[in-house]
Amino acid sequence: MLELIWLLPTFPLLGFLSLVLTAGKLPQRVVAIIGAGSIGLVFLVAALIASQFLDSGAEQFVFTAWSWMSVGEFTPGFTFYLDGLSLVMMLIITGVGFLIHLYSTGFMLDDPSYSRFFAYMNLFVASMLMLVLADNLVLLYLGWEGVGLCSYLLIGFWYQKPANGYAARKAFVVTRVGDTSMAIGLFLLFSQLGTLNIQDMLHAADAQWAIGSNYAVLASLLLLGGAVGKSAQLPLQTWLPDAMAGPTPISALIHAATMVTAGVYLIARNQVLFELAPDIQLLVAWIGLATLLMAGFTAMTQHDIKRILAYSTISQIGYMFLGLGVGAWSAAIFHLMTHAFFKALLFLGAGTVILSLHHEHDIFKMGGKRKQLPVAFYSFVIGSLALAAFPFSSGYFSKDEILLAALALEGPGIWLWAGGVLGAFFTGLYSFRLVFVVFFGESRGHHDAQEVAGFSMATPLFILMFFSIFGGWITIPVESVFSHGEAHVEHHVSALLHGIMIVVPLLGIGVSYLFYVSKTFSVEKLMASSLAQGLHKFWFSGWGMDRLYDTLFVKPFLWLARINRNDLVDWLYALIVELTRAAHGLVVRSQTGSLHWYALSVAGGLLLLVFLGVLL
Amino acid sequence: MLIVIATAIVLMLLIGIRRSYVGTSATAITGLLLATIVAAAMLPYTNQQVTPLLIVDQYSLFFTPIICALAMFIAILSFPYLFRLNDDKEEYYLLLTVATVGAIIMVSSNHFISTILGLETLSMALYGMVAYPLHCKESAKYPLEAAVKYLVLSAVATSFILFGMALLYAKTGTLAFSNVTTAHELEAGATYIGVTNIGPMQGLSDNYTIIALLLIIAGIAFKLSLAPFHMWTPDVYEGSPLPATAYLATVGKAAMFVVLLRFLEISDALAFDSVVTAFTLVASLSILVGNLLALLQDNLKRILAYSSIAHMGYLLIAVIASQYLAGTISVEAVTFYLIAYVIMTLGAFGVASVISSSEKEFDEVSDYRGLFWREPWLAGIFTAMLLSLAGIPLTVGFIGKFYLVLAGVESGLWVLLGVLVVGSGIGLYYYLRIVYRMLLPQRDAFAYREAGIESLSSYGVLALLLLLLVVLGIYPTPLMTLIQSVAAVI
Amino acid sequence: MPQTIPIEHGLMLAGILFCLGLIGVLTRRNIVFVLMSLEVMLNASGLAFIVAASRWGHADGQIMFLMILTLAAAEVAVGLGLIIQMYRRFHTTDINVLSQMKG
Amino acid sequence: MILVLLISILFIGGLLAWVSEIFDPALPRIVALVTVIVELLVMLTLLGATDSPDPAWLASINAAWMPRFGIGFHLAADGLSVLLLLLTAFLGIIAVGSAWNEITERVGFFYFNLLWTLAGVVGVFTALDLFLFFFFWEVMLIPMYFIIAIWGHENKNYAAMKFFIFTQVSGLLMLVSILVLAYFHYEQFGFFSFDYFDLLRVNTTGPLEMLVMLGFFIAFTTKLPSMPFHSWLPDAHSQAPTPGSVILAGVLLKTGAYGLIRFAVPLFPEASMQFAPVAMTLAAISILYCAKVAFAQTDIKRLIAYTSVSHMGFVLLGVYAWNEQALQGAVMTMLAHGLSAAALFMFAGGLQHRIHTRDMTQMGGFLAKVPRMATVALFFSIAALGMPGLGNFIGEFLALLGAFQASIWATVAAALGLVLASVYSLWVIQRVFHGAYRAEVGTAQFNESQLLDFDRREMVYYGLMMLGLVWMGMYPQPFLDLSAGTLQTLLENSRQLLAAVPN
Repeated sequence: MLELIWLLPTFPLLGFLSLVLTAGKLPQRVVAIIGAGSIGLVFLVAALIASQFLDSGAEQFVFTAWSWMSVGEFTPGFTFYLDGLSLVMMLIITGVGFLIHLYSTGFMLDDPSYSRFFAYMNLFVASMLMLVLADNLVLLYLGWEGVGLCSYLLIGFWYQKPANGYAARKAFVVTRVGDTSMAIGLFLLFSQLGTLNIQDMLHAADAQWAIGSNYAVLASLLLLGGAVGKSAQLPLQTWLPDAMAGPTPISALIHAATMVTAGVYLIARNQVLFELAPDIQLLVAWIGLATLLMAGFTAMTQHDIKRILAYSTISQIGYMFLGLGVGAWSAAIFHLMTHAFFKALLFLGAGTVILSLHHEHDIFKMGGKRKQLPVAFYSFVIGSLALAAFPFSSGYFSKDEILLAALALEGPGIWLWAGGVLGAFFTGLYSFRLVFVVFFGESRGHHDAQEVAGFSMATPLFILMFFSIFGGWITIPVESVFSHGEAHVEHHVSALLHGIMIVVPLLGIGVSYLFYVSKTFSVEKLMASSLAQGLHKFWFSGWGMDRLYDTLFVKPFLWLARINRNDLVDWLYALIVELTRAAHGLVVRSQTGSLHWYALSVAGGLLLLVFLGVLL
Repeated sequence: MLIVIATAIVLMLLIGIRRSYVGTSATAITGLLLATIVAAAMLPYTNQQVTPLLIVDQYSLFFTPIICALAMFIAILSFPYLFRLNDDKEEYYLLLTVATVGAIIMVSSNHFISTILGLETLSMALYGMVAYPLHCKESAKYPLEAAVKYLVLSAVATSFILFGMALLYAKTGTLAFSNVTTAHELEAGATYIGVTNIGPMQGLSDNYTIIALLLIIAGIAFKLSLAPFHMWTPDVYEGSPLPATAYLATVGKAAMFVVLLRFLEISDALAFDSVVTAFTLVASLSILVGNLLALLQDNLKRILAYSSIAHMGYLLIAVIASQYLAGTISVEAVTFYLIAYVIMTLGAFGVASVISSSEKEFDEVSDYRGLFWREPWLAGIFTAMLLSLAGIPLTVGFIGKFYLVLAGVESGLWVLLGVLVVGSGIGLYYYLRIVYRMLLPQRDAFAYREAGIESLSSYGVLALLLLLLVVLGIYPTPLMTLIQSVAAVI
Repeated sequence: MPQTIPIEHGLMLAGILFCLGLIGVLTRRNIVFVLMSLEVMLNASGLAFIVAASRWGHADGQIMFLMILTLAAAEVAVGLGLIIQMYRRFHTTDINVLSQMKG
Repeated sequence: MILVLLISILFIGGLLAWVSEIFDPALPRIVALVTVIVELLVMLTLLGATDSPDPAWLASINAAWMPRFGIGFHLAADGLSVLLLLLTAFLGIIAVGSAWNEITERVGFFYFNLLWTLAGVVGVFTALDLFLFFFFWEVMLIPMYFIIAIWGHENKNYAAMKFFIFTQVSGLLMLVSILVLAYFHYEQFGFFSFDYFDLLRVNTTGPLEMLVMLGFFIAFTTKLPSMPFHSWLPDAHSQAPTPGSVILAGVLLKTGAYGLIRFAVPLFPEASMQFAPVAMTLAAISILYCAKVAFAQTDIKRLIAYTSVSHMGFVLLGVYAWNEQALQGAVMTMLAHGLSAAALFMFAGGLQHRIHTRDMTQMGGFLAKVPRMATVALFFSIAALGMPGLGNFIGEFLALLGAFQASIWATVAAALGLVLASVYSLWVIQRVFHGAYRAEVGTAQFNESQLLDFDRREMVYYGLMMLGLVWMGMYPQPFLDLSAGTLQTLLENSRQLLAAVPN
C-alpha cells in the first residue's frame, strides 16, 4: 500500500502531459476533470498512505522508484522518503491543493487558455510533492527548481502584459539566486560528507563536525540562502509582492499555502545541520523577526488587496522562521499548516472579491461589500481572525507555541518574543484594516456587483473556513522527526505573559476598528506630519529594497550589457586585422615599379647581408 | 637531355623548313614527352660524372623528368593560349625547349661553369618567352617592360654570382663545387706557380669566403625572388604571357633551387654563422613580405607572384634546418615541397591560362566571380590548387608543409616556425578571397572566353595535376620513399 | 726581378670596377648606359677570375673569362633587341617609361 | 573495419547526393537522409561490437599509412567515441531535416558538404593517430566553410573567413605541437610515431612541455570555444544557414571538448595539472562573460551563440577538474547541449525562415500566434538554463560537483552562471513570445501571414530532441555507463603518469 507513494507525483504529471499534448483542444469540462480530478485522486492516495503509515507506526518509509545516476560515490536515486514531516507536507499540498484546483475550475472559467492553466498547476503539484518526498538533496533540488519554474509560468500566465512577464522573471531570478547558493551548499556537503542522501548526510555531519565548526556554519548558511530565496524572507523577499500578478488561485496555492513554505521545510528537514551551527540557527530567528516586522509595517500601507495578503504571507513565514530559529521545530511546521489553511482561505476569498468586482484590486474602491459578497465576507472574517491569532482559532495555537518557545530561549529570547508580539499587534491591525475597509463603511464603487461564487468556488471556501477555525486542534505527527533538539516549551509561563499574547492581537483589531469603522481616529490626521509621510512612503515601497537592488545589481548589469553589446574581445582581433592591413599598405609602397628602385633594393639587400655577415 | 637538345635542333630545322604551329608544338611536346620517359627510365642507374662539368646522379635524374614533364605540360597549356596570336608562334616552342635544356644542365651541374651555362641558357630563353607577344597591342599587358626589368636585374644578379664565384675560386682554387671550410689546407698545401716563386703563399682571410658566399646567395636569392631581392617578381609575372609566367614560376625556380641545394650541401657554407643569419633573415623577410604584399592584391598573377615569394621563404626553412640535422630529412623536405609547389603553382597558372588567351588575359580576381557555377570543374581544380597553396589537408601542399614543419621542429627553429604560422594565417585570407569570389553568383553581361576545342588537352593536363595533387595529398608514401632514396646522394 | 702584384690588390681592383658598374646601373637613366654598366660589372668579375687564375696558375680562370665574354655578348644582344622595341614604342631610351606596373 | 565503413558511408553518400542532383533536384535530400539514417543504424551495431583486438575498444583498425614517419591509419572507438558518434549521426538527421525546405539552391552541393563535414567529424571522434586526427580535424572545416560561404546570410563572407582563419591558425599551432611530440618520441625511442598509444608513453617533462600543451589547448579551446578565442562563433552562427548552425553548435564544438579529454590532458598530465587553475578560471570567466554578452544581444542567433559559449565553459571547467564526476559532467553537457543548442538554433532558423529577421526587437507576443513554437522554445530555453530533470542539468550539476573538489572559487563563480543563464533564457521568451503581439500593435516589420506554426514534420524533429533531453535528465545512467570505462582509464593513466614523475 505504501508503495503506491510513487503514484503521488505521477498522477499530476500524467495530468500535465495529457493537457499539454492535447494542446487546449479538449473541452473545458474535460480539462477541469483531468486537472482537478488528478489532484483529487492524489489526495485520496495521500490520505490512504497517511493512515497506513500512521497505523504502521513506522518512523519512516523509503521507496526507490529507480536509481537516477551513479557516478563514483555520487549515487542519488529517484527515492521517496516518508516520515511525519513529509507526511504533513504531503497532506497539506494535496489537500489544500485539491481545494484550490476545485476553486480554480470555477474561477478560470472565462479564460481562453484554461487547459494551459491546469497543466501548469498539475506540474506544480507534481514538483512540490517531489520536493517534500525526496530522500536526497538532488531530488529535492529537482522539485525545488520545478516549483520555481511553475511559479514563473503561472505568474506570467497573462503574458500579454509585459509587467506580468517582468514580475515572473523577477520571481524566478531572485529565487534562482537563493537556489544557486543552495546548490553550492550541496557541492560543499558532498565534497565534505561524500553523500547527498539527507539522512546519511545528517548522520555523517553529526559524526564528523563539532558544533559550530566552520563547515557546518558554511553549509547551513548556504542552505539558508536557498530557503530565504524560496520563502521570500529578507533579504530576498522582494519578488513575492510582485508575484501577485498571477491569477489569484496561483497566489493562494503557490505564494501562500505551499511553495513559499518550502524554505521552512528545507530548514526543518536539515534540522541537525542547523543545530550544528547555533549562530546560523539564531540568524534564522533574527531574519524571521526582521521580516515579520518589515512585512507587517508594509502591509499596513498597501492598497492592493493581494499585496496586503502577500506581505502578510511574508510576515507569517517570518513567524515560522522565528520558530525554527528558536528551536520550536514542530511549532513552525504547525504554523505552516494552519497558515496554509487560513491564507489559502483569504486568497480564495480575495479571488472571489476580485472576480466579483471585475478585477478590482484597490481596497479603497470597495467598501460595504458585506451584503453583496457574503461568502467572501465570512471567509475574510474567519481567515483574518485566524491570521490575527484570535484566541482558539487555528492561528492562535501555532503562533502561541512559537512565541512561547522564543520566550523560553535564553539570551535574546525575550527580545525575539517582544518582537513577535509586536508583530502580532500589527497583524491584527492590518488584517482587520483590510476587512473593515472592504466590507464595512459605505460603498466606494462597484455598487451593483454580484457575487460570483458557484458551487465549485464556494465549497472550498467553506471547507477552508472550517479548518481555519478548528485546524488548531489537529496534532501533527512530527515528534519522531524532531525527537532530539526540540525546544521543550515550559508551560509555566506567567499568566501575565499569556494575557499579553492574547490581548495584543485584539488590541490591534480594536485600533483598526477605531481607525476604519468608528473613525475615532482619522488616518488623514495621522498622515499630516511629514515624518508619517516619509515613513508611509518608506513602508509602502517595502522598505526601499526594490530600489536598492535596482541600483546595486540590475542597473550595473544592464549598463555593462549595454556598453559591451558587441564584445570587447572582438575588437582585439579587429585590431590585429587593422595592423595587418596597415603593414600591407606599408610594404606595398615598396613596389614602385621603377627599375632603379628595384636595382637599388637588390644592391641594398646585398649590402645588408654583407654588413651582417662581415661586421657581425 | 640529349633528346631535348635534339628536339630543339629539330624544331629549329622544322621552323626553317615550314612554319606550322601545330606541327612544331606537336614535335616539341612529343620530344619532351620522350625525354621525360627516358630520363625516368634512367633513374635506376647509378651516379656518374659526365665530363667534369656535369654529374648525372639519382638526384639530377629525379629532377630531369620532372622538369621535362613540366615543360611538356606548359607546352600543352601554351597551345590554346597562343592559338589566336597573330604573329610567328613557332619560335616560342624553340625557346621553351632551349630553356628546358638550360634547366636540365642546372639540375645536373656541380661546377661553376656548367651552372652559369645552364643558368644563362635558361634566362636568355626566358627573356624571349617573357617578351614574346611583344608585337600585338592587345595581348599581354606589358611584356616589354617585364622583359627589360627581368633582363637588367637578372644580369645584375648573374654578375653577383659570377663575382662571388671568382672570389671563391681565388680562395679554393677550383671551379668545381667544393668544401669552402677546408680551403685553408688547400692554400697551405699550394705554392705560387706564378712568374716568380717566393715561399708559401699567405691565405686569404675568411671574410673573402663569406663575402663570396653572400654574393652568390644574393644572386641566387634574386633568381628565386626571395626578399629583399623579390621586387621584380610581380611585375615580370604580370607582364609576361601566362605560360611564360608559369614556366618562370615552376621550372626556373625548381632548377635554381636544386643548384642552391647542391652548392650548399657540397660547400659546407652553412657552417658560417653569418650565412645562416643571412638565410634566416631572408627566409623570414620573404614569408612576411610575400604574404603581406599579397593580402589585398587584386591581380591574380601578382597574388601568385607574392605567394611564390612566401613559398620560397618556407622552403628556406628546410634548407636552414639541413645545417642542424644529421639525416636527409631536410633535403627530403625541400624536394617534396618543391614538387608540391610546382604542381600547385602550375595548376593555378594553368587554370588562369585556360580561361585566358593571348588576346585577353583574365588576371583580375574579379574576373573569377561565379566561375564555380560557370565552369565547376575548372573552379574546382582552381580551388583545390589554392587550398593546397594554403596548406590544407587532402592536398599535397599540406604534406609539404608537414615536411617543412617537421624539419623546422627537429632543428628547433622556433622563430622561423612562428613566422611560418603567421604567414600561413595571412595566406589563408587571400587564397580564400579568390575562392569566395568564385563562389559568388556570376555577374551576367560580362564577356567570358569560352574555351574552344583546342584547349581540350589543357583540361587533360589540369585533370592530371589535380589527380597528382589529391593522390599525393592522401597517399604520398611511394613518393616519400622515392625521395628518401634519391636524397641520400646529396 | 719584377715585383708580383699581391692577389688582394687584384681583387680590390676588380671589386672597385664591380662597384662602379653597379653604381652605373643604379644611377643612369638611359638604358644604353645601363647595359654598358652591366658589361662593366660582368667584366669586373671576369677580371677577378683572371686574378684568381693567376694565383693558382690554372687555365680555368681564363676559360671562365671567355665564357663571361660570350655571356655578356648574348645579354647585350637580347638587351639591344629590347631597346629597339622600346624605342619604337616610346621613342625614348629613358628607362623610367618602363614603370607602369606597380603595387 | 566497421569504422572505415562509417566514414566511407558518409563520403560516398555525399558524392551520391551531389551527383543525384543531375537527375532530380528533389533527390539529394532524400539520398542524404537515407545516408545519415543508415549511418546511425551502422553505429548502433557498434554498441555491442567486439571488432578490436584490445577489449577496451569496441572497434579499431590500424593500417600503415606513411611508414616513413610511423604514421598509421589508426581508427578506434570506445564508449566515449560511440556516444559522440551517435550524437553526430542523430544531429545529422536533424540537420538534414532542418535543411529539407530551407535549402533550395545548389541542393546537391549542399548535402555533399553537409555529409562530408559529418564524415570529418566521425573521423575526428575515432582517429587514434595524431596525424590522422589532425587530418580529419582540418577536413571537416572546408565543407563547413562552403556551407557558410554559399548558403549563409547577409554577412557570410566575413563570417566564413573568420571561422576558417581562426580554426586553421589554431590548428597549425596544434600541428607544430604534434610534430614536437612526435620528435620527442623520436629522441626517446629512436623512431617516429604519431600513434596515440606510443605518444602516451613519451615523457614530455621539460621546458617545452607547457608550450607544446598550449598548442593543443589553444586549438581545442578555439573550437570549443572559450574566452578569449570565441569571437568567431557568434558571427559563424548568425550567418550560417540553419543546418550549418545545427551541425556547428551540436557537433563541431564538441570536437574541441573531445580533443581536450582525449589528447590535451592525457598527453601532458603534469603541464595540465599546472595549467588547470588557469583553465578553470578561463572557464568561469567565459561562462559569466558570455552570459552577460548574450543578454545584451538583439540578434537571436547571436544570443544563442553566446549562450553556447557560456555552456561550453562548464565543459572546460569539468575537463580541467579532471575527476570522475567532473568528466562525466563535461560529457553529459556535451551531449545535452548538443541537443538543446541544436534545437534552439533550429528554432531561431525556422523563425528567420518565416519572418526574415533575427532581430528580437521586431518580435513579441508570438505565443498567441504560434503556440507549438512557443512550447518548443520554452522547453529548450529552460533546458538551457539547467532545469533539473533535463539533460543539461545533469551535465552542469555533475561538472560543478566535480569542479568544486578541484577549485572552489572557480566553481562558485561558474555557479553564478546559473543565475545569468536564467536571466538571458527567460529574456528570449519574453522578447519573442510574451508581451503584446506586434501585428496588433501595428509595428510588425514582417509579413505576419508567413508566421506559421511548426508543422507535423518539424514537430517530429523537436519531439525527438525533447525525448532525448528528458531521457538524459531522468535516466542518464546508460550514457554515463557508456563513457565511464573510457574516463576511468584516462584518469587511471594520468594518475600513474603523475605518480611516475619525481617532483
